[in-house]
Amino acid sequence: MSITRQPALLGTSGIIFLAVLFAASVLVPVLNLAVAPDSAVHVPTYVVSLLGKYLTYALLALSVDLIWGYVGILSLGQGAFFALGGYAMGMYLMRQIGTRGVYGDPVLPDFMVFLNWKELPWFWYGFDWFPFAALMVLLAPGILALVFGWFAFRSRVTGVYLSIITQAMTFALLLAFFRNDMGFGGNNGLTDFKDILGFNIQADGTRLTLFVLSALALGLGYVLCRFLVRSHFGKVLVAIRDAETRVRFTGYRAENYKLVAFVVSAMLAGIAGALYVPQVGIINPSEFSPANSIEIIVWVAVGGRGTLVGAALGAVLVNYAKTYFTSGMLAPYWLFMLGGLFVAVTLFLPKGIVGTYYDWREKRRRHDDIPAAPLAAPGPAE
Amino acid sequence: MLNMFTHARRMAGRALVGAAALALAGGGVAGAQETIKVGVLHSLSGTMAISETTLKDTVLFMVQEQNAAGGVLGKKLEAVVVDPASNWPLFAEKARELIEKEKVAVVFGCWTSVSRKSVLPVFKELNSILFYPVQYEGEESERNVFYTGAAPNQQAIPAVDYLMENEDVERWVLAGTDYVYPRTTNKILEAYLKSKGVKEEDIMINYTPFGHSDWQTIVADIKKFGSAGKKTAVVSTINGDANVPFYKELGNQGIKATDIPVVAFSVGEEELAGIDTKPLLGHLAAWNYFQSVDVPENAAFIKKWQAYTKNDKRVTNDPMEATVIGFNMWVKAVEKAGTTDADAVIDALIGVTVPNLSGGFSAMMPNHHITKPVLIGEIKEDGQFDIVEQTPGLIVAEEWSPYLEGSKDLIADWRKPLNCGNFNVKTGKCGGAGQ
Amino acid sequence: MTDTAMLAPSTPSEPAPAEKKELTEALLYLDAVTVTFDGFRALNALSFTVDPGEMRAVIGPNGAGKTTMMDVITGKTRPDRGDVFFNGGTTDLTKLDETQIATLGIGRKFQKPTVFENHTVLDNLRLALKGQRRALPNIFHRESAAARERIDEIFETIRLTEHRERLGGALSHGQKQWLEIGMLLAQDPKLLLVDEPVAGMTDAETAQTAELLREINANGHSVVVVEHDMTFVRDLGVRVMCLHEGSVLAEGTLDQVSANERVIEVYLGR
Amino acid sequence: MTSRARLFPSLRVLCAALALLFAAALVGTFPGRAEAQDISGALGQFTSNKYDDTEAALGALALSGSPAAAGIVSALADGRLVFGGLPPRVFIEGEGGALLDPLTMQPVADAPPVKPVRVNNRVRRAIEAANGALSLVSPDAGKRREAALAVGRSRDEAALPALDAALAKESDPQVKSAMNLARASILIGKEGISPAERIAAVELVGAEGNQDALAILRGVPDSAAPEVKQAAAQAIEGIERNLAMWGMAQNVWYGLSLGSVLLLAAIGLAITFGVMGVINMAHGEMVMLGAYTTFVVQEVIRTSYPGLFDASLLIAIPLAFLFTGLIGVIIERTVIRFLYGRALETLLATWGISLILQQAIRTIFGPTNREVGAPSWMSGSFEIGHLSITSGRLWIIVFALLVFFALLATLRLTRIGLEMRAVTQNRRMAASMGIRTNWVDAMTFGLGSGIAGMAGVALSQIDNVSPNLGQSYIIDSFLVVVFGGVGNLWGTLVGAMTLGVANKLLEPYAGAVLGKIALLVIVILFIQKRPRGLFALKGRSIEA
Repeated sequence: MSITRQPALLGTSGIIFLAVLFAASVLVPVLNLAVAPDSAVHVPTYVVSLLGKYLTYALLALSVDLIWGYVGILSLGQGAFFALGGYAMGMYLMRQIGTRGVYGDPVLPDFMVFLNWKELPWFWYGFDWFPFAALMVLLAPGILALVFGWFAFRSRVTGVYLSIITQAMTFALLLAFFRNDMGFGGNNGLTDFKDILGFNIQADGTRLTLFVLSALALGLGYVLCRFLVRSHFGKVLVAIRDAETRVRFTGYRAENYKLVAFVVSAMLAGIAGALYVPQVGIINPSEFSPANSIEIIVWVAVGGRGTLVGAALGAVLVNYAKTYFTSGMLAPYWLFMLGGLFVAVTLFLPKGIVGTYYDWREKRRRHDDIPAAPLAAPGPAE
Repeated sequence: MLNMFTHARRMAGRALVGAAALALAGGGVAGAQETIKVGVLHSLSGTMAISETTLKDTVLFMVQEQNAAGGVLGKKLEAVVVDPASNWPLFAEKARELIEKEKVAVVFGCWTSVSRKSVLPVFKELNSILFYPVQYEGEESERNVFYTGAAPNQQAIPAVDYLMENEDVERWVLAGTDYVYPRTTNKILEAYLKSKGVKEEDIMINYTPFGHSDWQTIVADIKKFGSAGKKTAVVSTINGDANVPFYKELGNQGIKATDIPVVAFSVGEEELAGIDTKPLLGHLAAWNYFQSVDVPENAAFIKKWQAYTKNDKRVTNDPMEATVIGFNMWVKAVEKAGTTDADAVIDALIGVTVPNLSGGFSAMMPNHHITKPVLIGEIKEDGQFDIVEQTPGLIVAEEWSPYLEGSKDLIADWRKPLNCGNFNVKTGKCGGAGQ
Repeated sequence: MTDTAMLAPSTPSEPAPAEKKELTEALLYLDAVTVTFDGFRALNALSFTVDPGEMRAVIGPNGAGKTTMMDVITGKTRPDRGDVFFNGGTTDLTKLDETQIATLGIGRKFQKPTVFENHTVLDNLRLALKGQRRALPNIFHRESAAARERIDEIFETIRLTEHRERLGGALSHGQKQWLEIGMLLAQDPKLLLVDEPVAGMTDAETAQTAELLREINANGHSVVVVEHDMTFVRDLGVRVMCLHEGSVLAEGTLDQVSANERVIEVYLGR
Repeated sequence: MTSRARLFPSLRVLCAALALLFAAALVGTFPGRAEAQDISGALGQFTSNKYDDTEAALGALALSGSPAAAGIVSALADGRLVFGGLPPRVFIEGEGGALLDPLTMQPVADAPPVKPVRVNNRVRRAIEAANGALSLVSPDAGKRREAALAVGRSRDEAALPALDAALAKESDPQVKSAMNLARASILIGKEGISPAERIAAVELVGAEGNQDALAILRGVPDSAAPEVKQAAAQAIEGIERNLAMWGMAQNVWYGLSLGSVLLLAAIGLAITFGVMGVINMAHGEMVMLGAYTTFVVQEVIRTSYPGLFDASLLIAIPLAFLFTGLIGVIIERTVIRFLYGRALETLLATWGISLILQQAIRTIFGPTNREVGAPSWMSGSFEIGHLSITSGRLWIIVFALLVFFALLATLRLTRIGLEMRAVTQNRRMAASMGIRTNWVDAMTFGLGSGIAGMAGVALSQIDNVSPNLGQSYIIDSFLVVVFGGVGNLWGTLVGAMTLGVANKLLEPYAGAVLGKIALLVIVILFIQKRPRGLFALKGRSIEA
């Protein structure tokens, strides 16, 4: 695996990745603003917000890869952290609407008004102040991950058991957020945002800024993950993934290492969610649905588990395919393709696109070496 | 299903081009304008496909009919179908794609309120037109949206009146799925019932999650609630998927319509097609259209529809009628305005009147909602409805319910000079409470 | 977080006066340890002690409880009954978990060699090397010169210097065994528990391993070796203990033990 | 009184009929033998096809005592009463659509085009009432009893004399008690009767101890004497206490029934996931396929062999097992077998498969729900004490347990079962002993899928038959298996039942949603305590 082999902080693939990101965050704005709309290379605004969405997904995938690829924690609840971050941002954006809601209530969001809520629930306080909301974007997922992980890892819930209870967690949250009594807008979620930090959320400028911010967040997120997995800490993580008992007998508190990774990953997911919401303009409980979380796993698997770059790549590819196939007459068939893709990848590219490429490169570099053992995570048998 | 593909194939070429044009380098303008593009934004996969697919077919059918009749403004119509896959953010994305990339003149789409809420900002920003064909909770009137489904006062309240007068109901169970439409409708009904002197303890409100499948406890509670000596009825705003297990449980626990009638607002011919209706005999539904409406217009429509779908069992339902009305209104408005330009059409639409399928006419009112008759039907063995009551006249939609605290002072009028969707008659200002 | 806690010696339950001397002198002290799995008695009132600096070989038929014994000592399995004390009775191992016991200075090599397959040999040793074990500090941990030297020494000892850049998973079976022993050394434990170190080794390798262990023991580490290979045990030339049905059958020099009737009967065979 | 009359509009009919019966009873003759009055007027009213007129006509019919009345009423009940022609006349539609004269029941010549007389709930109630009235004197004891109960529910004083008359003639003890009860129910609300009489009535009704009794007892007028009120209050209190206990039992029953559904959904997974370690996300779709098999079977039966409908499920069960089993084998051979030892990757592949299967069904059968009917022996409900048990649910519980023990037996007793356990415990060893492990794998996965298919047959009775059917069960199924302990069938049984009952005991207090959430949290916490589930397999710790 490259993880233990790359000498520099960024491997070649990492550098390419960041370069592409940078290029995109420069070119897209230019092509959107400076180029005439009828020109062939013009990037229309909807493509900008589309790309922005992909980038947040990529960051989300990155967060999954950190714990799945390097610690072997297959979280089927990552969507929950993403959604929590999203809701934190959404609540801020709701408060920014102010009197521009259809009922013109200065404080209460519309959905509270027509459900005859009299005053703002306590947990909405402070969200009109951006720094607080931003803090919540990190804390809400972070604390959930901390509590959940502390219980789960301390009592050594591993493998598929962990996956199932993470799924139960996100499912419980799904049900909770669907309840209108919860005060998060129920099924309609939070929507009809007006502006963010005073900028009109629909203005092209804002969209581009959000796009660039997403690119930046993805870049930084990548560097952070790289740094983590290459540190001594990261080596322990991989060690835990491959032989947890060995790690314990070597004197490491595996649960603490897992916990740190889990919380960091949750926060990354939260940031992704926070950037996602203003770009798609809505956050609703379906983001918590277990199916979403599974799909994230698939992105990572497609791109290549345990390669970071692959995760991001997979997220963008799968979602582009989704956009592509859900239009026109292919629409009725796109689920076949998506499903087929998953099967094909697990069968023929078990290490994903990037992972396979690394293996191929390894083979060429070192003939004497047998390829590294597959990254099989612990199954229910153990 | 299949015919849908055969039909879709006609536009396969363009659709593919369109899809390819999304290739990020491309970006790009959709080609020649000798056709007028009509966007179709209904889920073809995921949980909502169950209801929305029919509406997609309906629009394709109407487009074909219109083209056969010579198109609009001498141009052929071209339907552009996308699949938002029951995924709300995807709705917004696809709406943007239709308007910005495909340059459609109008979009017919959405079923759930959340999907509508999700696309709203897009339509406002890009100033395009959405026709929304499903009965909904009201509390909304947007310049770019035309609501051809029923507002609560065009469905719920007449149904309750019918039960009071004809079934002498004194005790009410308001059972709904926990989302905005049932919540709002039940709030309105609760206020309405109380205004009619129904006592607090004679109203039972119950909410269940989406796709709730185990109804044993709740149905038993309803049974108990109904055995208090007063005639009891259930007003059901239960959402599509949960209905089948609900009615099956009613049947199992032997609750007959003669004991405790259930009147539903989201159960139509399509839904009944999936249920064994024998146990449901006599339970009611309130709509603005039933397939069993016995007028020549309807008969003709059903005939053409079944011919189009090559399926003589294929049912029609209320949202279909709403779609048809909306489509015809749009065509008429475009011809009136002589252009497909959004602003012109939006202005032209108000006041447009087209025949509905229940033998009358529906008009687009200044609040962007339409006038409708209200029909009450009892379920028959064959899964059709026996229309037991029809409001004599047409009912105008109350987009802002007078029974809700927040909206009792609001009105919508998109004509000049008011040109406002939430005008507050108290403060005389546009924009809700407007401090 | 718990590191500080684990260093504080937990007070042992007051043992009987008769044993006291033995207890306080012993590095490892097991008394009447019993472990049962759904009725099956893996350990049956097992009692023995290991003195500081001692090397002890443990033999016995399969299912005699050798591995279970190690599980109990290393905190992987909790005994149903009995005491397990470390450091002259100062620490009650039954109250600690694997990590704490490992940090106390008990290293274990598994029957099936377990090294970190996706790490280089070098990284395997780095991870094992005695030092910072806490999560957050290790994010910014830098390797000291001293550490590098120590690792080089170990490489010398375990004869894997030229393999340092290879993946652990790429090593041969025997090399893995040595790497694992090397990792034990890196932990610098007071007591090494070595489970079947020469399984699947050539005679040459076996001899080298015996050599290696004696060396380790010479440097003041106590060692407990579980092994079937009699020649190997003979090479070690240390006190031998034979387990049978979860308790000690015989103890003494290899000759004494292998002369024991019962041992011959249940284990060596005639 | 007035309010009650408004309550039961159809009572106008009932009272009329009863009054007449009373009159008849006095002269000792029965309407049947009385001179049949002219009912042509009543018949005429039917032709206006307005609900009010229809109801009035019913009243007139019941009064007329014409021998034809009963026939006409029942014809109306099942939609065989038709009208047409100029001037409009009423006919009864006989066998093969032949139009009969309602009076003579003779086929009429020159039959005009006709359409049925429309019926709504109100008219239906009127029909029931009329039938009730007509059958208070019916020769069939069952009918008389029904009628008595109907009268009792109506609690209409006008019915008293007729009731007394009928009582005087009644011989059958059951019917007698029913009539007495009816009489008491009426007396309780009647003005101006002696407290003693009323108290007696209260006690009689109170003894019933069910919901209806409660409703009746609450009807004691405020004018009643204090001691009466007190007696009623006591009775009510007693009944409520009693019912509360039964309510608890009822909830447990609901829980078991929900548990059996969970068990059905999960048991197949207990094989594919629990035994084989495949994280089978397509499991739900196997259930869905089973349900669709049932649909297809019923379609065939409806079109070709209507007589077999009641047997449709019995036919569907083996077919569903074989079909989904086959699909399972195909999936195992083409995908799963390449993924053994990569448990978490099976999750991805099977997830893909589930998407494909869903969309395939959507393409073939359309996205809308499909109708699966309930055979007669599965519909309706009955009472044990105050416990109401719906036969459909009962059968599902029975079926679930049957499947469970059948599976248990298969694994314990049959050769294939032995081989399955051998392979899952030690593949290489099994292989070396000449077991065709590939074949066994395929069979095991097929078995698991097949069972899921059978579950689908049962679930088609209580849930949507739609492409999304599987999705709604997959999460619960995994929870059940994990909660019970992977690889342990008994664990799955206990797990399913525990979760089911817990859910139903929570629901009344927390409500459906919060109850479910609470349950999920409980399971999560439980897994912390026992990371390997309820029935964890202990053993000498092996190296991970």
